[in-house]
Amino acid sequence: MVKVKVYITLKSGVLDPQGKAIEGALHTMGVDNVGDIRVGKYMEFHIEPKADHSIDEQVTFMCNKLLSNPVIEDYRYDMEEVITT
Amino acid sequence: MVKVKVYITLKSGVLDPQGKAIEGALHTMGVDNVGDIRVGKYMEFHIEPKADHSIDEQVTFMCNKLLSNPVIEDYRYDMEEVITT
Amino acid sequence: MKFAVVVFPGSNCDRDLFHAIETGLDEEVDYVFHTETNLDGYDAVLLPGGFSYGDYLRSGAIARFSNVMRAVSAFASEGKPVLGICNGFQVLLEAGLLPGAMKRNRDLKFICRPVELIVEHNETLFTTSYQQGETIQVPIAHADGNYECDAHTLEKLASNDQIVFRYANNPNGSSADIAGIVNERGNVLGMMPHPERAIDTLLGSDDGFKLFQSMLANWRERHATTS
Amino acid sequence: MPLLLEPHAESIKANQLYQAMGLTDYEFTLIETMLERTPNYTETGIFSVMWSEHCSYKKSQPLLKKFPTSSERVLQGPGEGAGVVDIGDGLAAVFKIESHNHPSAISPYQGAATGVGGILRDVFSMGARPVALLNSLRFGELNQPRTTYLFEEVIAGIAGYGNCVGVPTVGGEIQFDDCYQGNPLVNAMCVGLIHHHDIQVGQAKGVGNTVMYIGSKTGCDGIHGATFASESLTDESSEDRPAVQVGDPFMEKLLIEACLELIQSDALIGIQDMGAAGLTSSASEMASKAGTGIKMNLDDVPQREPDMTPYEMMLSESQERMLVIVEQGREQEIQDLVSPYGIEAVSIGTVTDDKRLRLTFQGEMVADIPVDALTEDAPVYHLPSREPEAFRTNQINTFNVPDIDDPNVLLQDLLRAPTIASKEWVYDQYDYMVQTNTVVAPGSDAAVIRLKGTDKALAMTTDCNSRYLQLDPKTGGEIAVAEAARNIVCSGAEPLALTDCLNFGNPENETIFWMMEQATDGMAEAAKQLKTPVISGNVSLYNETNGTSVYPTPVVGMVGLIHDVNHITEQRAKNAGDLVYVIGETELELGGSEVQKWLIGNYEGRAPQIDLDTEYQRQEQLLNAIRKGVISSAHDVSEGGLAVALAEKIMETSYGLSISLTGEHLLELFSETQSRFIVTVSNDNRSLFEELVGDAMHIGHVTGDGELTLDWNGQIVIQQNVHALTNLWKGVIPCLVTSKG
Ligand SMILES: Nc1ncnc2c1ncn2[C@@H]1O[C@H](COP(=O)(O)OP(=O)(O)O)[C@@H](O)[C@H]1O
Ligand SMILES: [Mg+2]
Repeated sequence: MVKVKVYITLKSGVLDPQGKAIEGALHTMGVDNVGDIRVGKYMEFHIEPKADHSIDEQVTFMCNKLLSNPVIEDYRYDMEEVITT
Repeated sequence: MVKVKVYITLKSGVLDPQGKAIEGALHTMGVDNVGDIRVGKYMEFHIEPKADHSIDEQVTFMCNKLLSNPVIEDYRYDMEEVITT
Repeated sequence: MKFAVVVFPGSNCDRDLFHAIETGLDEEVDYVFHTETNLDGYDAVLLPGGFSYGDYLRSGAIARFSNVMRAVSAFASEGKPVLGICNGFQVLLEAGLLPGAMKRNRDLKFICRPVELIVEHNETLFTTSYQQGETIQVPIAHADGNYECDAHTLEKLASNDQIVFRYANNPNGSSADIAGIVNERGNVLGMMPHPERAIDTLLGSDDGFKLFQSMLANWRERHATTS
Repeated sequence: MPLLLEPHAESIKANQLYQAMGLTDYEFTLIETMLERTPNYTETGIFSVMWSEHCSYKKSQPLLKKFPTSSERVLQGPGEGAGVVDIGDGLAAVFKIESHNHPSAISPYQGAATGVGGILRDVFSMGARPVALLNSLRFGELNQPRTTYLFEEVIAGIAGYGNCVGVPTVGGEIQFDDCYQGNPLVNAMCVGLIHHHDIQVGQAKGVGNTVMYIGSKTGCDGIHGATFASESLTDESSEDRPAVQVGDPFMEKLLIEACLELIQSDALIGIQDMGAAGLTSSASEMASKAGTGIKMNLDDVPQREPDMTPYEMMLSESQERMLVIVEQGREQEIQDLVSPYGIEAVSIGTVTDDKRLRLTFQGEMVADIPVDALTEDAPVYHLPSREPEAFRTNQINTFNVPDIDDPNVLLQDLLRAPTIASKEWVYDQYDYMVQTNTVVAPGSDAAVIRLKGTDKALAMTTDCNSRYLQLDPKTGGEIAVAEAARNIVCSGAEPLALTDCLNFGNPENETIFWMMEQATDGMAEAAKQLKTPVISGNVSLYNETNGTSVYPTPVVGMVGLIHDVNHITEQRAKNAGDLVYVIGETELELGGSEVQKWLIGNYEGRAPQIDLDTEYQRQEQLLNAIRKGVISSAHDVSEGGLAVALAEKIMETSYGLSISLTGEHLLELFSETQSRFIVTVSNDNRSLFEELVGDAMHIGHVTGDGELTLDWNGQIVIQQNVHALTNLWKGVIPCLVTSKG
């Protein structure tokens, strides 16, 4: 079994209202040395390898079709083997 | 300058309606080898080192006070130096 | 004229839309469940507002995979009218039946209030009963109405007269004040405001009613000529 | 095997482990006598939640008995999920209010959201379609980041849940005072609509019938939530992590539709939601009400976590779950009805005749308790009470009234007081229009929703001025009911009945319990005289942080019937030229008023007095006049007195008012004397109006100039531009929120 971690962010150039809001909040909290905040989604899941499709194929498919919206979002992912006893 | 990446996830045991809904959607899409989906937040930002507080202190402070809800969420983060030319 | 109101899991403006057609327009209307695969016999398909699947991932992202959406695409490709309101608009975007995407509102908050819309284009299947440039009052109720698309798409939308409604005072940060757009062929309209909430002056405004009347008038016209 | 890790009966007793669960030594011995043995861990947990104040009302029961609960209209009084009142045409209104104070203090978004979810289930488990939500909120002053955070998150949670399920949030109230700093109050009210023949009961009738579980799986969330809600908050409370549940409004929406379909099936015998104390309370209450028993096999309970113990399953407060009783052999029908909604119905037990709650798990009997021991026979306490000294001293009104130089400044400052300021920032985030019935949206005295297919409409409001109760709980209790009725009447509706949420501090504190007695006396009295019986309610005690208690806050939710939509009346002036009348004379009553807070920063002296006969008479006359069509607009006078009420009549309009008044002291303009209304009447209706309504004084007229002009003893003392006032009044809360305290 493989554990996959997906990171979804707004495309650079797409204005990020959430990031802006957090930056504002940080400033009112007195944090003034932080910038370029981008807020995105983080997902983890387990996937069982399959004969017909590689895990990369499958994860890419899921990300493009469902998990991210390619019009405004980018995604990346990494994975690790899970040793199941 | 340092680039920080924060990963916020629901504590284990806390209901994750998003994960549930996505899992359902994947099944209707015919993806049947994926499970245990957990959805969280992902944030990245730049931070300028400060004299008085270490970056770890500051990021921990931000995560506890603003970025995550300690009652139901856990967070972790990693960082990398950014070579500014 | 026979309307289909699609019901996705969690849809919550389906009944309002149904009411608008049944008692407002006084035309035939059915609920069509998300599992349906065929829309034969319907003259128009309406995707309701509210929420679908809780909109947990992205508004409309999950609904677009329901069976009925394949039928809706087919229906649209035959040139028949498809109207997506609020969440319905978001579903149409996610399904690629309309260009662009929705982001959180500029102020990150859900906004519910009557707003003023400008009818930018009154020669669509949905707007012929309005005056060109007319200002109408229709409520909005959404958290993700901040329309986004690349510059090229925006140009095309403008040059093809695909921008049907604009906000008089942009409430959500939407690019080019866009409140509603049609596809190139002009038979698929997506709009964030809720015309079905503006069909009765008792509730504040009936400016939305003309939209449904336009659909009916255009259908009748087509039928007069074809039959 | 987690079961083995649980302490044995002997050690529970020896080490008094039950105390950590909130049971006293006395109660534990009582349990032993009832069981004729020492309870095991699961049983102790079950007793501890069922005997918690939240479930058993063991300390408030004697007070609740005072409330009038019946009238020719009441179809279902207190006791079921929600109360039901007849509104004609074979229809009935179903409503209830409930608190989610403690969860909201710990995790405001989820606490408020699940509060909304819970009250919705109370209403649709009666078989009613939820048609409106209201919320009554109390926070500390918005001058600290923590308070602003709580405020923003609570609003977001209410919006997030209500908007998603598609039930309009049409009204409520928000009060800001320091006493709520650490212990905000979050009360949610739901109103539903039902046909008489669809009314359901939460009863486990019919020995041999099947107990089915519907909805979300059971997780470890909210374990001991009920006990938790019955304890005082301390700084450590945020460590009570598991007590916070996460809501799933999408599942709730599916549940609503599924359940409303279920009730049409005659295979359904009884239905109840799993609220506080989840599976435990729903099962034992349904059995107790029907005089039966229930036996369940916990292995069949749908579980979200691996290795859950019986203790965890029985005490879990996972949301969006229902328990239904189904005619034996017709389980499949129920499954077929709910499965299109992606919901599973699982058989987990049967109705028995032994009046016991018997639970088996992995072949073992893990609990065997008489159901009545958990419900009817739970201990009831008659707590001692003592009148606080402060009350006496307050009665002799020592408050020496200062002179004020410029009423213009005072008016502006009161409109800036968050409690009075516009709540638009709040209700803008609520979908108050979904279901397309909202005729009067948030922003007027009461919200009004029409009833499709009839000429009728329902008016609804929540009210409670806890400042008055703090000074004089009995009078304050009367006023809370009277003000709610006033708001209902102003909208053109006949008050039908009320629901109440008693938010108080620690009842073991004798002076607090005295306040509870007094407040409920006052409410009972007013409910009788104003003919608005109490049909449902909820009690939330121990609302205190580190020893400081909230003001007594018995929130009243009221629903009224508008017989003809043409009677619907709003608070804002409608036409220039209309005459302005004030109904009821004004005394100099400043105790507990907003202006007193402005003057001295706290509340003291005598609360405004109220005469319930006068109140009733004026409400009757006004309603009658509204129904005869002689009233253009009506507004009651509440926080801020006449001056603020007059300003509110023209806020957000292009109108103005030209008013002339006489009196002894300028502060009478801000006095909060009760039983007063401001109405506008067209010239043609003048004589008819004066015939119909006594105690009405003509004080001026509506103008088209957008100016509020007030002349006092022949001298202009207030001259304000309405547009400017509106902006100031609307700007307050957005500004406080963005400045993060
Ligand atoms: N939390 C809230 N949610 C929705 N509406 C609210 C809330 N708080 C206040 N309102 C609305 O703002 C208006 C003014 O409230 P309030 O001053 O309490 O009225 P009143 O004094 O007549 O009871 C009412 O229409 C009320 O419904
Ligand atoms: Mg009022």
